[in-house]
Amino acid sequence: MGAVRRIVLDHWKVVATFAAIFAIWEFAVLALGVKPYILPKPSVVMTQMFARMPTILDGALATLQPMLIGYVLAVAVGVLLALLVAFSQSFRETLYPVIVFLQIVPKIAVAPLFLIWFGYGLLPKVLLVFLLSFFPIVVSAVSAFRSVDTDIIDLARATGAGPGRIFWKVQLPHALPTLFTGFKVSAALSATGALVAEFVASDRGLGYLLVGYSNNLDTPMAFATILVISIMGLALYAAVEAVERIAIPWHVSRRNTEPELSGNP
Amino acid sequence: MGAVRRIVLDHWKVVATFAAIFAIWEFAVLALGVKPYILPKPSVVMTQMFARMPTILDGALATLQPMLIGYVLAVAVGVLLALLVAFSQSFRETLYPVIVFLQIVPKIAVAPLFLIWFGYGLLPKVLLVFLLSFFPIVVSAVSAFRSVDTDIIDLARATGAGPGRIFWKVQLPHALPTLFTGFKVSAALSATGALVAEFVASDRGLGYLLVGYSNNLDTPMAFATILVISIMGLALYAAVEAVERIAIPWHVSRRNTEPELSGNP
Amino acid sequence: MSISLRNVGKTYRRGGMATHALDRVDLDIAEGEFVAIVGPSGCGKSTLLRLLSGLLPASTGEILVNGAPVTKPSGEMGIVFQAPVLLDWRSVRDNLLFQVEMRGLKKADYTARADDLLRRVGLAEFADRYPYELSGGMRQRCAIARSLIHDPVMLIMDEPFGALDALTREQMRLDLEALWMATRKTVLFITHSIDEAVLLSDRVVVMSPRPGRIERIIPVAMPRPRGLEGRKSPEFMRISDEITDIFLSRGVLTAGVGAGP
Amino acid sequence: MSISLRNVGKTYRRGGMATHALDRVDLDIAEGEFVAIVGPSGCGKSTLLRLLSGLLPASTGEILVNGAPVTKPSGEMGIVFQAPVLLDWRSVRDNLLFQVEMRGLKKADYTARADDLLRRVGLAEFADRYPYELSGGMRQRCAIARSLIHDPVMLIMDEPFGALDALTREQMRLDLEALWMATRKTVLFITHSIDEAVLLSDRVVVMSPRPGRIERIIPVAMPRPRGLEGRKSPEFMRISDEITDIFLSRGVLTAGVGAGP
Amino acid sequence: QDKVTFRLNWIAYGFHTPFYLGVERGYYKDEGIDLTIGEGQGSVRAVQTVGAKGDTFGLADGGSVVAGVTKGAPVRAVMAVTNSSPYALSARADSGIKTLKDFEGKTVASAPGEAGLQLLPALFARNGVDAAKVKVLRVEGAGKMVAVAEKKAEGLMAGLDNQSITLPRQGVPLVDFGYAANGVNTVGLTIVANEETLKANPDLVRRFVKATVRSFQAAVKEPEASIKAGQKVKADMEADLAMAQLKAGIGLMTSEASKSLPMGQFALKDWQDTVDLMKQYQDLQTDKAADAFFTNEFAAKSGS
Ligand SMILES: Nc1ncnc2c1ncn2[C@@H]1O[C@H](COP(=O)(O)OP(=O)(O)OP(=O)(O)O)[C@@H](O)[C@H]1O
Ligand SMILES: Nc1ncnc2c1ncn2[C@@H]1O[C@H](COP(=O)(O)OP(=O)(O)OP(=O)(O)O)[C@@H](O)[C@H]1O
Ligand SMILES: [Mg+2]
Ligand SMILES: [Mg+2]
Repeated sequence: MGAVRRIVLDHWKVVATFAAIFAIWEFAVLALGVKPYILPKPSVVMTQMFARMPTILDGALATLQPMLIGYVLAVAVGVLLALLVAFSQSFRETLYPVIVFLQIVPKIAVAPLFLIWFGYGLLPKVLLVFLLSFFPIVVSAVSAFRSVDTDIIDLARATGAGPGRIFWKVQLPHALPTLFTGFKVSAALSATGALVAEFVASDRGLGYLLVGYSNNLDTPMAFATILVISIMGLALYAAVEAVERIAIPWHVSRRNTEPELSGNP
Repeated sequence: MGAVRRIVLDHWKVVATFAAIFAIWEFAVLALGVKPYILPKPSVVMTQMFARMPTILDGALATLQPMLIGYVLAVAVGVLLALLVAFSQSFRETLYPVIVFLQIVPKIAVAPLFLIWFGYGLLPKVLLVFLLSFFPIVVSAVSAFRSVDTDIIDLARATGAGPGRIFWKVQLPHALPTLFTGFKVSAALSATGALVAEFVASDRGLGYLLVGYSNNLDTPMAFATILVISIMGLALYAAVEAVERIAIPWHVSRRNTEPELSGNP
Repeated sequence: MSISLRNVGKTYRRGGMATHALDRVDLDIAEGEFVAIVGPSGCGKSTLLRLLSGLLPASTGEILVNGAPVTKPSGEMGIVFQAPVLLDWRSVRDNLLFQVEMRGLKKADYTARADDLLRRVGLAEFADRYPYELSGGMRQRCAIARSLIHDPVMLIMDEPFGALDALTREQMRLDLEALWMATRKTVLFITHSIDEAVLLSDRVVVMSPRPGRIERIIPVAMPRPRGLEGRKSPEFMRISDEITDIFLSRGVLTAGVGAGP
Repeated sequence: MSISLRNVGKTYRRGGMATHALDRVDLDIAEGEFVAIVGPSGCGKSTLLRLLSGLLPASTGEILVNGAPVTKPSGEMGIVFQAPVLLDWRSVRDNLLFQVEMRGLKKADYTARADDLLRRVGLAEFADRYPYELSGGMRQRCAIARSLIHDPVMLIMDEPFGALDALTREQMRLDLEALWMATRKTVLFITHSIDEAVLLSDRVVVMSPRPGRIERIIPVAMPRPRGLEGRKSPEFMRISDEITDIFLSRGVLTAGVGAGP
Repeated sequence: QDKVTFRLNWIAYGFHTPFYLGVERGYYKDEGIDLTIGEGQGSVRAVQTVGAKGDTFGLADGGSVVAGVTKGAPVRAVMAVTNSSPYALSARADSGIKTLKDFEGKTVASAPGEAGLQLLPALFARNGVDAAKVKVLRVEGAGKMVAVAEKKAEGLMAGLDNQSITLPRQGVPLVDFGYAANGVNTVGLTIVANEETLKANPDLVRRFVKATVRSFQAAVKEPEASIKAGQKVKADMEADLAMAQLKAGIGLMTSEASKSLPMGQFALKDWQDTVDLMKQYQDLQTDKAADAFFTNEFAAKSGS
């Protein structure tokens, strides 16, 4: 099938783009004589990173755990909350504003409190990742659940099925494309979430390492750490996208209708 | 019209919910004898806040500027990027991964670098707010622009109109509901963005105040500051929601179809 | 399944605007009866379907199914909506099986039946396609097959043959008649075709323009099967003319002028 | 506007699956001619519309409009799609004016015309309603009015009267005939009604089932206006029978059996 | 063996290695203490967690202890690690700044809300500098150092055991003006314990202090061994840097007032100064006496 080949081709372009960016960066640092503590050359970042791989890997492992658990929690709780908000008027009027408020309160400011309340363990980190990333899921899911065509809802209701079944068979599949935009935004946020949690409430992990490196003005290692956490975030994002591809093969945005919009190459 | 009355009623419920939360909080602190440096009573937070209103207001004003400019920038650039990604295959294959990467890189980690690159004025703060909040807009906009019914696109193309007009008259209005979920998520993020920017580099603003208060363990004032920034974020969010109500009166989720889903009260 | 409508009315409201769609409709449909409804566009036929099926509450009056008031959809009906309303994300076969799943029945028990129905409506080859790959008429046929898969005791069909070509339409009509004769389901059949109404039903309900009321109810006493030859019977002609006359009496056809300059 | 199709074919592909929708179609439509297309469901009529209007590229062959190959939609046509395709977020009037806006014309110049057209299709009262507040037939009438508002030089209509009741349908036919006689636009009219095809067109194109081919092209030499009386002319009967025979020759109608147990 | 957790004031760096040395050599075990050392996120945090009994002991500077206690945290300093404050105002060596007075008309980089920054007016006042003539550029963490390296600022708020070492290693030599050396001393790092622990288990506190004093004595004698012990726990600790930090920290262990006291003991004057300075410059409101914040009871008993 062409799909596999297309994915490979896609990835070639992506790789090329990133390679180009790194090349320009390397060259610019060289040409402009930028000091390494301001912006290290990518080559230096790489060398340093490989040189201290064990430390970095340790940190990455420590960070991965709260990031993944927090994200999964965000997906589960986010969808659940969205359900309550979308289908119950009283929840919409009481719970939703609280959720919005929860989202808006800068978690980074309250993070230290978490540490005091929950100690230095996994819990405060998971909670922070969760709090930082659940909201996009709620918002997109609420919007998705509430915008199913009335025609389709009528068709479903006419079968005499209860709201539960209507949800599973109609609203959920219909909502998936929008839902996944929320999942993706959240996935992208969860790396930041884990890092922030470790800045303020942890004694291990990449965020923790990063604080140390920047404190010592070890910019190459700081960049290496940022690179690794970003790659972890990207991996999660890519995984969510892969699931999306499998879960919604039918969506309009994936149909390869023959001509694109007129005027587009 | 019933709309005004309904909004008032809605707000009553919201106010009641928040009042209940504060009451429980106050009571819990009292009953459990929680120390004020760990979790102050809301009544103390309020008293302190009003006592030092001028300082707080000053800070709030300073924070408002980068928050709003950054947000507006996020909306404008976010939609623009989404356009490029949605309508150009080559952008989708090269630019989009870079955008995703940009989003995933924890901005908080690179924030100090911004200072060095862009100076110590308003610019780095605006940039941080922008970078922290533009991504949800891009993702939701891309998904929105790409999921217009092919029937409707055909109708539009058949008029012989160019892609620009098709975009303005069809894709944009069709995309608005999804677009607004992105706008709302971003609005909720922009307060955090402004705060983070001020943590890292500022000599005024709420973030600056907050750092001072927490260093001195002045937890009541720290909470007061968090409260004020959250209210600012909430105000922006509410403003975006108000615009949404005006901009998309037609959306399914707003039609008051007579019965709700069977089985729902 | 028997149905009674008592003084049923429906008004749609939005903001300050109101559309009076149905007004004082009284109608009884006996168990096993085939009733056709004809009436001008916008007279409230689809509204009636939504009221009967429990999808929409009536504004006034009362609707009884088997003597009990309708409060919500029961799932005992097979409904063909005016638009095909297929689920984008399901293949044609799975659109049929949707009915089965929604009723909590076992899919496996119905796949053979689904394929059989698809064959009957000429979509056997398209069982694994998605709705967007079908033509207009094919979508409608898919919707018809879907309304039958769970073998409902009552059928409500809203212009089911509207998007079909003359020949397919005729074939579907014959199939429906045969089905009815074999099973004696209660059928409510909304159509724009006077021919179809007369050829299929025991009684034709003729409705007046908005707000929709029942203008006349005409019993059709023709022997069955009426098949292809039905059109030639004098009874058919008489009733068709009667209905046409009712329609004509309302508005005079003008040898109209097209849109201006 | 004259149109030529030369050996046009169309195959839809998805993954490994292919649907051969049109095969070797040759057709010339002269400027000012009224051509009707009839054919069984799924034979490629809507596909033909999409090819002609430049919405879809042909897989083989060539389509010329006024001698130039079609590469993209030109905007000079008025199109009625098979489904009404109204824009949810616009009122009925604004759905008409959509055409005007998309062509960069001044809305103000066309509002009166929009209201006039809405009156003609019986939607005057509904100008400020939204599409979801219309009945099926009303939506279709809205789509018809929309195809006329910019006074296109050519009309392509895909079963425009499919969802209308017999009377409204007849009225719309008379209106269309009058419009054509007054303006002599080139018209391509896809329909399932043999009557309509014969009563309206200069030539009827009869298509065969998938892959769609042109089976026969029948000129209709009846004087105009054919009006209400057209059905009684012997020429009408002859051509109708000819078309029915073509259809019948392809599949024998079976006094079918309904869906199984 | 008592299970004990100890919260550092910061990410482990050179001056923390004596604690690891103590663990490695079994000094804590000898006192019946099974010690777990956790790295930290600032003194304030350490005071909070010890106050909330999340950790048994913590490492925190005097200012944080005073702030915490006045806000109701039930903690007390039980041992002095450094009696001198590490705060310094430093300038680039090539900036021409030779005295504190020279800072007039210059720019100083500082993180927002930093303790050293809050006490800067005191430093200026006691050294006859016109504070109004010194511009402060607020930047966080690494940005502060980069600002100096990039000549966006001539000086910065430094830590003698921190930026004062890091920046020169990046090729930016500094001149340091230590607060303590210039008449503005506040108590440096202290071991804090919860008041309840003091009451319920004074013996544990005594033993912990004793082992800690022993650890630091060993580190002063054998700094290399201390660094090695640190590296065993934190593999990427850079030996040179850590050594410089350790040495700088050792240099801060005594203050003018505590010169003659045994290791681990406080001088009341240092606390008095700390409280007075904070009252004057950091908006501290308390009527607690200076001796409410610390006790020498344990360090005295464990003193060699
Ligand atoms: N987008 C598409 N993708 C794949 N196949 C398609 C697509 N559109 C139409 N087809 C197939 O092409 C054939 C012709 O379809 P078309 O819609 O042109 O038929 P039609 O003559 O308009 O039928 P009807 O009278 O039922 O509307 C059908 O077999 C249909 O399944
Ligand atoms: N959801 C709605 N909101 C408001 N008005 C509606 C709604 N649905 C239908 N109407 C109005 O009710 C009237 C009857 O509509 P209905 O769809 O029942 O007509 P119909 O007899 O099915 O017509 P058609 O033959 O054109 O399908 C129409 O005037 C229509 O505008
Ligand atoms: Mg209808
Ligand atoms: Mg078609």
